[in-house]
Amino acid sequence: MDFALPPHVEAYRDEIRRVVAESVTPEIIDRQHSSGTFNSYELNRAMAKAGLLERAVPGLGKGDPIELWMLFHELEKLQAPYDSISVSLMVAGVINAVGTEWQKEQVIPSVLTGEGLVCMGYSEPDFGSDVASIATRAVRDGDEWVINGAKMWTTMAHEAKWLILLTRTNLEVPKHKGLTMFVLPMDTPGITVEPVPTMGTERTNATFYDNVRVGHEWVLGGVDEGWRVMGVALAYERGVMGGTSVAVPLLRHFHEWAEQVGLADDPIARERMARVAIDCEVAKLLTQRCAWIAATGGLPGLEGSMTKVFATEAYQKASRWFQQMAGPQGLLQFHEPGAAADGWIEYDARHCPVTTIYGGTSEINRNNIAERHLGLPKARR
Amino acid sequence: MDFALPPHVEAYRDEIRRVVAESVTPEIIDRQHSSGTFNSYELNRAMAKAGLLERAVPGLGKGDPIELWMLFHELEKLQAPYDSISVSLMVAGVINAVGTEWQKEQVIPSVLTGEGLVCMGYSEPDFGSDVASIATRAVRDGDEWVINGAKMWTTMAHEAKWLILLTRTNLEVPKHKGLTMFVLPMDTPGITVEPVPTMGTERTNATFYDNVRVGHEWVLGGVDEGWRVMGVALAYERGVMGGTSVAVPLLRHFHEWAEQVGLADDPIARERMARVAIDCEVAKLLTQRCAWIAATGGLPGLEGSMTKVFATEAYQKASRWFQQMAGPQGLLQFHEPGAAADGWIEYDARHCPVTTIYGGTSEINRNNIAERHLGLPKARR
Amino acid sequence: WERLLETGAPGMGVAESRGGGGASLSDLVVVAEELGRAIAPVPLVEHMIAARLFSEADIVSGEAIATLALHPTDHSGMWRIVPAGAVADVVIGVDGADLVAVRNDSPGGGPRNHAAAPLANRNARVGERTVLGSAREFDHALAEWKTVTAGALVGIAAQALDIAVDYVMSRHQFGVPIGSFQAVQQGLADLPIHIEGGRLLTYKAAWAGDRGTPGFTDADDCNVTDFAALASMAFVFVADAAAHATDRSLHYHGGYGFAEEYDIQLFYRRARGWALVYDDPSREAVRLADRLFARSN
Amino acid sequence: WERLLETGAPGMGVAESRGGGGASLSDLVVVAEELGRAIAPVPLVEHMIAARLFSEADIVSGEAIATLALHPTDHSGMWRIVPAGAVADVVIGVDGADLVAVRNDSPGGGPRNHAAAPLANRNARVGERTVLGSAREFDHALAEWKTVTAGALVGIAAQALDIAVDYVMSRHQFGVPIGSFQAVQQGLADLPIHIEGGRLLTYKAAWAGDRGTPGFTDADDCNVTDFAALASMAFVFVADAAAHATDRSLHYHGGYGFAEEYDIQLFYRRARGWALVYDDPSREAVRLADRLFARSN
Repeated sequence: MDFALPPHVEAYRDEIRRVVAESVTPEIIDRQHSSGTFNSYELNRAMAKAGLLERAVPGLGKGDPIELWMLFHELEKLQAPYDSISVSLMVAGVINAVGTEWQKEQVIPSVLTGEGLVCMGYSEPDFGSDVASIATRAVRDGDEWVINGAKMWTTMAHEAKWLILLTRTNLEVPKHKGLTMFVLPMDTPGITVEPVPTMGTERTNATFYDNVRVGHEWVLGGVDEGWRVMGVALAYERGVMGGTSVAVPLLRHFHEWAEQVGLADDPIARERMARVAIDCEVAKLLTQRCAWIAATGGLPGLEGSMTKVFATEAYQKASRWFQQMAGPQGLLQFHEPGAAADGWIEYDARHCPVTTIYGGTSEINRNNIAERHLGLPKARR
Repeated sequence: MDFALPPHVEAYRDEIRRVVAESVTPEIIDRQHSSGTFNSYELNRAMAKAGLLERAVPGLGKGDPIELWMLFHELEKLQAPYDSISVSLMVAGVINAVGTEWQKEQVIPSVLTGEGLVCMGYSEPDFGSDVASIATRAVRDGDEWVINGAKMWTTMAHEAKWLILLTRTNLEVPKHKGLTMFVLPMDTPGITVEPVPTMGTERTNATFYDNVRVGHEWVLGGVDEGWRVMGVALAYERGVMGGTSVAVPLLRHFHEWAEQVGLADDPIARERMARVAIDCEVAKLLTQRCAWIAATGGLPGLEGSMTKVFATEAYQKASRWFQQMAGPQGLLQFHEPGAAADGWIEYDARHCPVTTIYGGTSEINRNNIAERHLGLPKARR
Repeated sequence: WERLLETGAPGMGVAESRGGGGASLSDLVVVAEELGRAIAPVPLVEHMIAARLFSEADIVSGEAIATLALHPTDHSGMWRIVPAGAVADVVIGVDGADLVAVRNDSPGGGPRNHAAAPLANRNARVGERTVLGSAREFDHALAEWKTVTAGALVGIAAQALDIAVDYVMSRHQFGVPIGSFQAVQQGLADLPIHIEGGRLLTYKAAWAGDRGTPGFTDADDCNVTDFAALASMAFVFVADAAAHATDRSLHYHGGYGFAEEYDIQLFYRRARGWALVYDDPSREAVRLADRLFARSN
Repeated sequence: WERLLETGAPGMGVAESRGGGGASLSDLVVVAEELGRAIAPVPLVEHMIAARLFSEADIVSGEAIATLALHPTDHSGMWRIVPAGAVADVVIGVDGADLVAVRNDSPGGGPRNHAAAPLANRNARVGERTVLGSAREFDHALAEWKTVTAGALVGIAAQALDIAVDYVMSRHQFGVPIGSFQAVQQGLADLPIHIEGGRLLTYKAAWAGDRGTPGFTDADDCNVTDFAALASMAFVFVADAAAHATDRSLHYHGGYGFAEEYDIQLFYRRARGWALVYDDPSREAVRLADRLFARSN
């Protein structure tokens, strides 16, 4: 097994670092946290201009899938506001995989400019982990569909140009066989967006669909094929599209601050920093494995579940350790005098819990691993 | 809440210490580990002679139930071989609670001499956690019962004078309603005992019942009442009858050894010793609570489950920490030159895993707590 | 705070001879647990203990708010990150070799923080200063603070568990309450063990404090009745238990746990904030080791 | 051991020019994983690495058993608790400032121990002594040992998981396989994550060792390619993973896990024994910190 980066990936990485250094200012990071909108058009456009984005759409074939991993690994380490461009590129990949040529023409170039962001409407107020039971209805009316319902956790709906929307189209079949995915413009009449502030700073939304009419050409991946389309999206999401390197900047922040305040020589702190470094390395390797699988044509769904569970729980452990070791200073928020790591330690303590929820809870991922990897019977939940 | 010991309990404790100091020699402890039989008649007789045992039968009313807790807390801290006398006293308590006068006369005085030990036959090769499904049959034949079947984990069957045996007597009713408990002499014809050596040194047994005939007078607590009888026994067992102070001598051994070899000043070792000390204190308080409940006439079943889960898992954590910190020396067994704490660290690493199995696995106890204490629905296991 | 004034809670822990309610430390722990259950954003824990140290009439009545600086002043005479520092009229703490009470203007605000608590830095050398004793005399107050804070954290944890149980019973997924899934049940089943164990430990610490006689620190024999050691034990154990309980309760809320309209995220944040304003439980455990296990060097 | 001789495994890691198999460290890791799966009581890990250091013909062929003393001699010139010390003809280790190979009579037995492994103390100053270099040159062999041991521990953990899955599928309680209970499933689901993550980490350490060029130790950027650091990481992570996997597998066996007739208890004991014969993973983590994070004092 060769763990060395190929030269073209190293060059790609250096290019990412250059673009981030030029486009992500401290003001942009502050704006992200004050607005709750984890997106920077400055960064998106700069990446688009440098040609980084088109190489990072999964399956598009413009770049090595390893580059996709490298992109989000680097953006995350540098704490660039990458969340919405990540989702957008992932959806572009799904559209590339299952969409029509017309859909590809509509959406993919728009995403690749860095301007046309995409948001996801899967979960509903009553259906989170049990997404197969969602109730938002799409009813055919000639060449059109009429959609009614409500979605929850539609992050970036207030900025996005596009939406992918999971709907129920067939009541006659088992739940997960009656779902259809749509991709549609967010400015379609009948969609309203209400903000949902969260303790992790990030703003998300509830979205409502009131007689939203879209043409049949916006059906993504076929009628009643929504479950399969979501599977493709989840395999991308849990693998290499970010979220698995998030403990790295936390370690860096803690380490630098601990050096400043003289805590870095404490043996308990040293043991914990080393253990976090190990976890970061393992999370990186598990992510890299997903990229390798994708690079050889596979869909790393199960490996992505394993990576997500490990990386997010390791991040939570690191956050708990570091906030505790920072003591009172670990309570102070961004830019408050005396705040540990200028507030990053406090921020991560508020942010980290959500990571074992979104994109599939740890329990759901463990169920997947138990059933599909270990071959245990479907859980008597 | 008054955490001070009443004077009569302090006096009782001092008496226990005196008896143990006089009767438990290093040779006896060595014999326990070389033979795998965790019993000392020398200790049992000395306790009987000092009048300690009759005060320690739950519900017998000769002593404050607090004394019962104190007895096993002290015996366990002193690492006296108390396992079989504990089971025997517990069963004496069950017989006192649900047995006939004749049964009490047969068994209790025998136990109180320290000679008449009792073993328990609940589990079977195919039924452990699911003890309600046991298959050993007892069939009525006039004034007698004929018992056929096999039991597993019948610890002390090779030494015991008495046996309590859970059997199936009714196939027409739901599983747990068709069980009957017997108490019977181990020398009843038809019982055979086969040793089962374990990694924790302690010897246990498989026992076989081949047309064992006993009179109806040996039915304990009524026909088809076996589930209720077992509930009484479990409430005693999980509460105050030992097993919850086992990390205390481990901490003492590690601490003393760490002082000798210069490890006791290591901050990581100090943090862990302090955390183990806290866990020991909490385990003691949870146990003491069970004793208080018993002292006021209650049956601390649920509280016993909580105590057992906490104390045994804390013990396992302590054992893992201390064996790891002892490094290579934590691998050496009793009396080997250089062995950490003369081998106790290694012994506990082999012994501790069984503690979250016997007397109800941690999973079963957590189910109890979830259903009966938190009021959650019967688990969809 | 106004409603608390009417109850007499601010001065309840002060001796009756000094105009207070004559309540024991054990009583304060019970009050603190209720406070924690309500995650009440009032500086009652600090005030109740401060009032026992410095029983001026307006403090006993609660008209003036008093608090404790949990750490000594820095080189510039400032107490850093004082709980209730943003609102207190009087701060009691260690400045050099002395235990002092300083009365000066409260800043009214302080740094934004995890628990949205009224923390602030306070100057120990400006305003009306009363020397209460030597710095070492603060140790007892600090043990009282750890004990009563442990009580408050037990309350946070217990309420977070109740909220979790309500939520998992009402939230349905896959056609059943999520509280019927064994994965959820097993995760929740640990919480009452830690909460009830932590409560007993806190009660025992308060009992030792009320008793007022020297106790044992013989951990090798599981014989610990020393107030400072028990207070430290309670702080470490309950701080971790409350952090864990609120983390699990938040987690079983799924996405809703993060929405600001749900209270559980406040429990999560205050469980951390009310403990860490003093220190890392691990560091406290190392200090506890110094009390339980003599150092050989 | 005799059967291993035929396969050439003992000298497989020795350069072909010195009569060996020319295998890379990565190859040795693969062999070690199989060894761990079989919890084979043969001193192959130590021998394979010792043979790379001291390639005398009878060692390369495996006719003489060589091993590594993982810690320097004590004041009396004894290597304590040497793995395979009870059976080895040659011991390689640090004695004072030197890295030496010592050939003397193996004691044939040693202290009873957790893993029932052939541990023994060995004298570094009796018998035929060859100085191989300075003490520092042992560091590379030690990193090789950590890496290959991590491979063996991955094997133990992976096999323990397979055994657990088989057991929970065949063992029925409450009328169903216990593997259908979510509590069991969630507990087992962590194991493959740690095993596969640990395997990747071990492979990366071996890759770094085979590469032989200096690497990075920049943990702040998650850029670690230094052999010694990766070997240390693999040892810490996999030692804990194997301890946990064997503990869970044992636990899900219920009482049967403890019965000596079931193999799982051997996996439990060897997972601990094969790692701790070197040291506590926590202490190794502190040493790793010295490599990753410069000390400021």
